[in-house]
Amino acid sequence: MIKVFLPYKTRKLFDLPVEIDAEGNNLRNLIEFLDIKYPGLKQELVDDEKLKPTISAVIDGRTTRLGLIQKLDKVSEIHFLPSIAGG
Amino acid sequence: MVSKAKKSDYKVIGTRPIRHDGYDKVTGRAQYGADIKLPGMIYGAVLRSPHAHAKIKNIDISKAENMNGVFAVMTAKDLPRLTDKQRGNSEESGSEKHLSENVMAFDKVLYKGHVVAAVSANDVNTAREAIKEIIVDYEVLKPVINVDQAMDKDAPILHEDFIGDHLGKKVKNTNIATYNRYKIGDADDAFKKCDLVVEKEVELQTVHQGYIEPHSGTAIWDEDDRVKVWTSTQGSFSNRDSVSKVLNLDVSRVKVTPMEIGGGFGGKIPVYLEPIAAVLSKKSRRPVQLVMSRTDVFDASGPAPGGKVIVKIGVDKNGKMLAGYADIRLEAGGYPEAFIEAAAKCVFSCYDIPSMDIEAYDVLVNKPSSAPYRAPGSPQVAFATETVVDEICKKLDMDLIDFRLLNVAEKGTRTALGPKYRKIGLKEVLEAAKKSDHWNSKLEKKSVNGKVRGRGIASGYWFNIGEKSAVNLSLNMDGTVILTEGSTDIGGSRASIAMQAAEVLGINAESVRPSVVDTDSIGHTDVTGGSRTTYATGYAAYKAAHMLIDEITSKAAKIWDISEGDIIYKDGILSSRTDSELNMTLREFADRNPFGPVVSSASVDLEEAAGGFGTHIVDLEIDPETGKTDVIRYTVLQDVGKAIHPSYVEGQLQGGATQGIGWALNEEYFMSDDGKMLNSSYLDYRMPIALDLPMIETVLVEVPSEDHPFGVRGVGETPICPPVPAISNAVNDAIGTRILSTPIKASKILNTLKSM
Amino acid sequence: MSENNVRKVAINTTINGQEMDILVDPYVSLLETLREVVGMTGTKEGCNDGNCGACTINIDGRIVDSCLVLGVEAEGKNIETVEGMATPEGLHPLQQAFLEEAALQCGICTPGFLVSAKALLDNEPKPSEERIRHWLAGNLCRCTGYDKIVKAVKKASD
Amino acid sequence: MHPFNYYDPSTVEEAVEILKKFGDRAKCLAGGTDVLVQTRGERYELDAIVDVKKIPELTSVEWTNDHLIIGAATPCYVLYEDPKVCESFPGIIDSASLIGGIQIQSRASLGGNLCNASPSADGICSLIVHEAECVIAGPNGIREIPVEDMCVGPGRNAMNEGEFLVSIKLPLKNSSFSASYERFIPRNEMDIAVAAVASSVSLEDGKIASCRIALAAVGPTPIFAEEASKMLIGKEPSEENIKDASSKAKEIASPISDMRGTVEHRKDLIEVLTRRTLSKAVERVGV
Repeated sequence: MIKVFLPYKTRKLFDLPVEIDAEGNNLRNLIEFLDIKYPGLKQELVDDEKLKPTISAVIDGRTTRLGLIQKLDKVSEIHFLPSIAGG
Repeated sequence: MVSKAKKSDYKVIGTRPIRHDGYDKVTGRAQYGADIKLPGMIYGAVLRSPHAHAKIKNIDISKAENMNGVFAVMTAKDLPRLTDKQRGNSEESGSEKHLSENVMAFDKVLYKGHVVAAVSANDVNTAREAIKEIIVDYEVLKPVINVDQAMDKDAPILHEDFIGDHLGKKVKNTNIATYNRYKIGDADDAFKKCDLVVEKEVELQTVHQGYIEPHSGTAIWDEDDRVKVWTSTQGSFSNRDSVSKVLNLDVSRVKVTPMEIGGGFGGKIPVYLEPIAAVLSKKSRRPVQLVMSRTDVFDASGPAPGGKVIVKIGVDKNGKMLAGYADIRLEAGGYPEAFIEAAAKCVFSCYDIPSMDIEAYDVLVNKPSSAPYRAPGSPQVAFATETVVDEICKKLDMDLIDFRLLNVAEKGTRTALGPKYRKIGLKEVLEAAKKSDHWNSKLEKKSVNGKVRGRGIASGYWFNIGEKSAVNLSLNMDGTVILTEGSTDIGGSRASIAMQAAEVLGINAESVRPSVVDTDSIGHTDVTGGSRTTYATGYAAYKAAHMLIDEITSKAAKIWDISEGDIIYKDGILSSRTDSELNMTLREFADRNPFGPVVSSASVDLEEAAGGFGTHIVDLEIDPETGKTDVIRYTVLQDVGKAIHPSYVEGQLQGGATQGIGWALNEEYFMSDDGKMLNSSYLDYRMPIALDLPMIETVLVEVPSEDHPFGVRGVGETPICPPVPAISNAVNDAIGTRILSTPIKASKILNTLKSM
Repeated sequence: MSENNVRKVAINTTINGQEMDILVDPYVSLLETLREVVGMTGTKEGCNDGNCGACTINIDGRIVDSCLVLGVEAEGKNIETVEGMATPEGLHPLQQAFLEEAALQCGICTPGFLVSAKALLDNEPKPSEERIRHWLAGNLCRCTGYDKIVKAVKKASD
Repeated sequence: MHPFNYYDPSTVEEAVEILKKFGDRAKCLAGGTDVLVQTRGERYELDAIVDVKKIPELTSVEWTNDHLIIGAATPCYVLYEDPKVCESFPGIIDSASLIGGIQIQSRASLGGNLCNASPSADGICSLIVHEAECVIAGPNGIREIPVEDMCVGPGRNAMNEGEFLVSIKLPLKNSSFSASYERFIPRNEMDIAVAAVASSVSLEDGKIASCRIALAAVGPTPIFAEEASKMLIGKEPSEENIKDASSKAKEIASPISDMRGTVEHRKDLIEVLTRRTLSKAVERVGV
């Protein structure tokens, strides 16, 4: 099981706790897993089969650049965050 | 300049060679945005709205079109209407519709200076005379010019058609583009357990990046619908993407050639004039150049969000932080994006706080659409947080550095947005501050001339993004190496990137020749921003250099007819493990090599790296009769990971600190009630001059990043975060009260002194 | 707008030691004349109202903001710009010092600083830090915080 | 910008002819540090710019038995690089050496500063406290007016169409006289005065025999604070007396609030700067 932390607003929308458990061998399957558990959750994170440009997935402290095809083995926590850059 | 760097066995990294592009820049030969002159080129000018908020009812261009010397006149009718599809990554965030409306208004102007039409003519003055003949019929609306006005329930609405996102709920008729919240633990409950809770509200006026080179755009629209753009930009690829979106062309139809860039600090990421130059070129069938005036730059580019920030921190009796709360309201300007996520990420970034609750509002106001400015969002929140920290130390009578060390964020600390830090160096920075000569030299509170003095300290943070970079290398016959890259060079990055390749190749920095090339000549490279360039493009150079060595050894193996495994490549010399007779220099190899050109090409798409933390110490002197403040001593300490070229790292620290000093003391958009900036010149927008500053001492603390082979951390943005609170804290130390709104100008200080 | 027949004016001037005849509109600045007529773009425009010093040039031994001089005023004058500082023998000591001290980041203000600083050292070979800061007060730099610029000028004066 | 022609007359008479011909569509060019910015900023539209720097009297510095005559277009640096002027008129030098930066001082002139008639002008108050006279040429020949009568409103001077400023006459003073000018700006250079004061005094056996105080940026024009000045005459230059005159100056100041300063701050500054400039002037006389 992987601990998943969703943005506060997504948690509010789906009335979820701070952390939820999920599984999947890659990010796509993990999100599918969540979408089955919480129907509609996928469209908060995914846009035409890509991770939304405004969302970044941080896997054990590292922001993946691979998006949905990111493999997940021996992963303990995943955070979905708004993506940010600088000046 | 003391460098706290440990002795390293690097040969190139950590040295201070002359930057490769330096000669062109000290001789006036370097070509910046407005310096490009194309055969048959004509000039453009734009008509800007005199109103901060108005509907465009009609535009009559007939008179201008018929003037002598005028080639073409354009309005937004000449641009495609775009959808509100969200765009790429966050440097180019926002919808395509907003991107194009900000280039030229369609039905509504949202800030004074918003472009409504443009003209091309045979010379600049004719173009400027012609725009005066364009008649625009406006329906003037009441503007909102700060977050309070904009969030008022009866506020005039900037975008009738826009749908705001308030915690995921779609909301119409709002000036709050986004309301978001971030929670770690249970802050409400944690505050109840605190022995001391301190809350402060700060207010910041809008400020500008202030780069000395105004925006420009030069373009040719070829008959085969290919657009060539020459411009001064922080990202030729993001510029290409934006131009192609606004013109509704495939990216492959746009080629951007980056000119030298005369400062950006984030403000040269958006596009303003390039698409207009392109359309005018299409209509005129000539190359067209447009350049902003300084007033245009202030009125209609940048700026950095003003706004209000409330921070509340609770501690136990020993000073351990238990809870943090923040309310962040920042001005996006006419279109969304006030960097509230970054602000939320940075507000408690220096501390280990178990429970955090952060609310953030991205607020639309009738000011120019804000652009990133060096660590966007972070200085605003650092002002509030570091003020609260200073106040807690006073109340608990704790040492300002010891308190920070007690609560310092380090590897494993959970951040406000959730993920835990990897290796970071704030602890080392604070320890260096404690040992620094500045901190240990006593400050006389009164000076001979009756002025009062104060000392302040503050910390700040900025992360460094990774993203895409590409680098090509090729070996010259003389054993030197050509490096081509796509990162526009604002402050010495050609050198810092070339030095990383040189280090790997074991040759000196001068033997690697870097050039920044156009978008047809290199792989996609993201903007020079987010403190990413030396980290990410440097990483690509590191990879490409290793690939080049592989090429060299495999070809050398064939020359010597031995196995690749037998070849040793070190310090630019090839030799054989087995046969001591076999030796050749890179130059000899390049000269002998019969197996075709030796080239390599590498690209990266890096994750965000653990960022950089800084702590600043400032001494200032206040004239109690006039309120005038002078900075008399300033020290910047920062974890720079590994300084590739220490001189340019110091330069980033000094420059960032100076911008922060200007922000703290004098810089502001002084707005009229009807939303016009009244001080849109360098005379009245008071940036620091040479006479306003002491030498800026720097201490480079080197805690190598785990995310880069040489331990590079982004250094460019962090230094603008601590100055505002450091100076505000120093003012409090000098006169015994806090002034919690920027700029902390003489009139405010004098009023405060009189009211005491 | 009154009708006003404006004619270009022929002037004779010397730029970086080279005498030349040029034709200028009487209302354009010397800055625009240098950049657009003579084709020397080393002198930069930062504000066009005399508040940034990026367009600093030297006329008959005095530094001025070329945006606040008319092109026609160059008649008979001896003008020096950044392009005239280096010689076939190499860079001017100030240019060399700016490179060695990393006194430039983006470099857009550098030509103005170099021309200003040269005029200072031509008259005062050993200026104090305070004097250097005072002399350069009319030149804005947004990148460096001036620290390394002041050090470079000091270095060139040693 | 509306295109204009350039004229560079070599005599006063020629200049008057051109100015008469073009009326309010012509302006004189001295240093250009104001007129070119204003023309570009389209504060007015010109058909002719009249460069007066080629008229000898306009750029000469001449000593007569009882006056120093400064050509109206004489650049600031000519004054502060002239040891004799520095020694005799330190108050004037205070002003000449802080208008703009070095680049501006190569071009800007006290005459131009005066004609531009800005309420915050750095040169005008000093001229007022030196009892300077303006020498004005026009269609009806030469006339002279006291400098305090030159400014009639923000950016408006007392000259009629066809007239222009030829020179400024400073009466020579003996060693019992001195003056001082100080302004407040948020930066340390390159700023417009938020408030400024010039003061002059002459001392006779320990008492103030004459005194003039002038205030800048606290009214539509630079102000000759006559009442405040009179208060000190016949009095000792003591701290209290200077303080009284300073609070009087503060009363006289009638500033507005704008982007450069507030009413309150400006009034406070006038009091401080009056005190400082008076003390400095007294100190410079050196008794």
